Amino acid sequence: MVAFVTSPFDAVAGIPDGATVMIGGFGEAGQPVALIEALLEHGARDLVVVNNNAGSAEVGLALLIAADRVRKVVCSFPRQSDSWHFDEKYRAGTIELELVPQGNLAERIRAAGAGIGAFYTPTGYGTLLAAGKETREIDGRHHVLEHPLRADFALIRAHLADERGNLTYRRTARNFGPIMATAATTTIAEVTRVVPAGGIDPENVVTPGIYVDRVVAVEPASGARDAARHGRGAAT
Amino acid sequence: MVAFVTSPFDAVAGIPDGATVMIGGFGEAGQPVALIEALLEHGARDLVVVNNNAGSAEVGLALLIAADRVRKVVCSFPRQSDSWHFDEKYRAGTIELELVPQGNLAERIRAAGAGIGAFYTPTGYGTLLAAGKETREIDGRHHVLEHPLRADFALIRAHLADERGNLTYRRTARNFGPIMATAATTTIAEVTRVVPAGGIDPENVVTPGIYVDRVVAVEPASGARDAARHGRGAAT
Amino acid sequence: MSEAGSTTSRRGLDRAGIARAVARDIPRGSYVNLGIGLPTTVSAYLRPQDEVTLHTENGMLGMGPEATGDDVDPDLINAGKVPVTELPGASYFHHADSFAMMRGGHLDVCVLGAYQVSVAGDLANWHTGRAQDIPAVGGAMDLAIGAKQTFVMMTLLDRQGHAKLVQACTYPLTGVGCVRRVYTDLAVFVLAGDAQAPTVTVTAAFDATVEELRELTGLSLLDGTGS
Amino acid sequence: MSEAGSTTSRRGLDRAGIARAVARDIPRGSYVNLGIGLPTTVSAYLRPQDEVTLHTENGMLGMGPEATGDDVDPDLINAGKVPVTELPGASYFHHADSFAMMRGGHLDVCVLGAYQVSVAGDLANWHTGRAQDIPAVGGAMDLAIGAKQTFVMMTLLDRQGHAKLVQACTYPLTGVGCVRRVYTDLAVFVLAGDAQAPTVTVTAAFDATVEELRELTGLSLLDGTGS
Repeated sequence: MVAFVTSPFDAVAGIPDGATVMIGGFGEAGQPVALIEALLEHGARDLVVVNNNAGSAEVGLALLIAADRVRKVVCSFPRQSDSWHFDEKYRAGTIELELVPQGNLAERIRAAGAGIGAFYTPTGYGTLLAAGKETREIDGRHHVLEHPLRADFALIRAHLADERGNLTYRRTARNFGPIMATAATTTIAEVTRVVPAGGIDPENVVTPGIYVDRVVAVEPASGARDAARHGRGAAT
Repeated sequence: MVAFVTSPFDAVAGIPDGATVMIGGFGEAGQPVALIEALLEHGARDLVVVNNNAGSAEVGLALLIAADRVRKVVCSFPRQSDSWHFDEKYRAGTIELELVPQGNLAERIRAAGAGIGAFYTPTGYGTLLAAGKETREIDGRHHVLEHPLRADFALIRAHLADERGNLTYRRTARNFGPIMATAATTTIAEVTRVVPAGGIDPENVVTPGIYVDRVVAVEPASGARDAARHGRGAAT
Repeated sequence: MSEAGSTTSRRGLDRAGIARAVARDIPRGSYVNLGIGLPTTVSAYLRPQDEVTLHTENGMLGMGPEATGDDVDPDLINAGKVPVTELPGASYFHHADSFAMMRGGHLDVCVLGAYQVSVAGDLANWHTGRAQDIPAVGGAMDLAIGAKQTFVMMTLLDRQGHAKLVQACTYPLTGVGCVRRVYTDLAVFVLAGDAQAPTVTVTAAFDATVEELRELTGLSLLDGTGS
Repeated sequence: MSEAGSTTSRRGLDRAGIARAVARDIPRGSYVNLGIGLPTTVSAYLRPQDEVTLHTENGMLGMGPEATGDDVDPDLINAGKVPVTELPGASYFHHADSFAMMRGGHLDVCVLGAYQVSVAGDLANWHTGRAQDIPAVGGAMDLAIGAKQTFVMMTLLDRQGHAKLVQACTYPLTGVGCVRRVYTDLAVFVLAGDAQAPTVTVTAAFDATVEELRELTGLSLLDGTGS
């Protein structure tokens, strides 16, 4: 059952040192900035963070990396024009990187949530990122065996939550939130607003409440708040 | 690009003898009755039909089976109190059956649409339905290797379509439609109504138009039309 | 138990009594899938204050009671194809998402009927194995292995008087080592241990002693009734 | 070509010219993904009557032009993280659904930049391989193998004057045998055949002869220019 808490700090309670934490967002769209700031305040160290990127500028994940809380980043695109905190730790050898093609990242997260033991994909075949991985030819095409990616916690940013924990998202801020919610033992969502049960049309629920453990309302959307300092890195 | 046609008969044009045809629906909810009737009229034979069931009473898929158009049924639950047409053909040995656990059916269809070469699942391990299939122990749990399920055509029932072919569904009539649309070379949707582009909120599109090739509006929803004769078979 | 011995010819719980026993063991706030047939009746004994959310594998969370009259909508049915209703806070999703929910271990409890259950928790409920019977599996194999806990509801004895809780299933299996609790008219059994050293504990008995249950099943049952 | 030789020091097409050449070869009604960087510029040359629908892998079909002024919404960005707009008939979906769309072969055309392309269609565009460079792959490996056709846009020569269309890539690969067409400032190349017997046909040349292109690349090029 979903718990509604009143502060981001309460929302991230109990995340221990060494936890694997998925963090939603593609760049800043969908990045749960309030939860990340709370995690920074909270103090957990030695984290393994799963995110598409490795932080940018002086916000959210970048600050967590800057504060040496992150032991390892699992992501598809760490290098951005403003990813200086990650760049510095990476070059200094104080942060690990597991680089995963973005589609494999998404599919591995989905597989964890869906109870798939492993899957074969053509993505990455014959490349450095498949080095040492099991391969198989299926219907004349080469595939690589990929495994699910799970987490202890998922921190995501959604738009609306209803009292049953059902979530909607805004535009491309949807990105990794729905799949990360399925792949973590405990999913924590920051949202713009909480509405009564029935306040979201059942046809339009994107993340059913079964996947959501804690919800905290934080206004306004962090994306909107940070619009002014929104850079345009050459990044995917 | 999506083509809008004016009759179900035009919608199913070009389905050849021997085609593999996915047919949406779980029982009658989401069953594209108008398209199936058109396919019956159209005359294609020797079909391989993928559906959750094997037809019921005297409607839709059951009539296609009764008319000896179906060589093989791939489904999870053929046996219903009113599946007499299938029962008769099956007992007479004139129709083949590939029985697939419902979750594997759904996941195999999804895999076909998602470009997954094969996947490992715990479902069915140690049962007759996994006999002869490759198995593997992953993290201490036994898994069975399952392969994608593709089709030449998918016939589905949706609710609204917009001019770009985006679709919504009604309640549990959503069932197999969205995944079958991704797994067929040609997807044909019967819908209740076509609205202008932008007539469906982009947040609420369930099947993006990229998956839809032909749309035909048929009113009223077949489900509603057939409500009166709706039986309650002990079936899943 | 008030339902025990309610007719003179019957001993143990009637169907409603078994359903009530299952309902009592479903933790507050659980997400639950009730299999077709007997398990469906459990919903009648879940109270609103239990805050149990029902999943139906044909694509819905937050399923309400069976629909009647004008509430019947052919597009809103349960896995048994019976028209049902929608509760506030419900959600709809397609079949792959619905089975991902089940197979990914997100449901707390799944309740299924059975032909047989073995002491190691093997379940047989989809096929008699008889050549003349048309096999049909539906979502049974996914449900059996997918939920955090799988409960079985059945009469302890079949029509021939043979126990359906057995050392090893003779019917074709639905899932291996997946059943945690077995609710029957005569007793509730908790299965534990592993495949090599399974244990069966009787946690409640209805109009029967554990010794009688041992005789009926031929199994080494542990007595957990506290009697 | 009007864009050819528009500056005295340049020969062949400028960036806009390459983008226009790609746009002309995208069939009407296609679903297209334009990679970050140079490929993004192709969108400027797609006309409404072409009815091309743009996919962005961060979860959208029906992407419109770059957003400006009040239209900027930090929640609506493209894969390069640039604010964009939404066209009527757009749709949003999560990352697994977005990459399923790409990896499942549903996009008609994907346009990517490249460090190198081999005659067999191998693509290298994600990593210089230099130890001091931080590797970043994004969706490149999925895009390369997922679309029905993968086009590459690049200058034919690198800054040192070496051809980037090569017998075999020396940079780390993004995908094997995945590129169908290569659009450059000096020519358009169509790759065909298979890994054992690949063929490269020049279908258009800009301020260069096929013989010059053979010298620049050191490759056995077929002349398909019809000149």
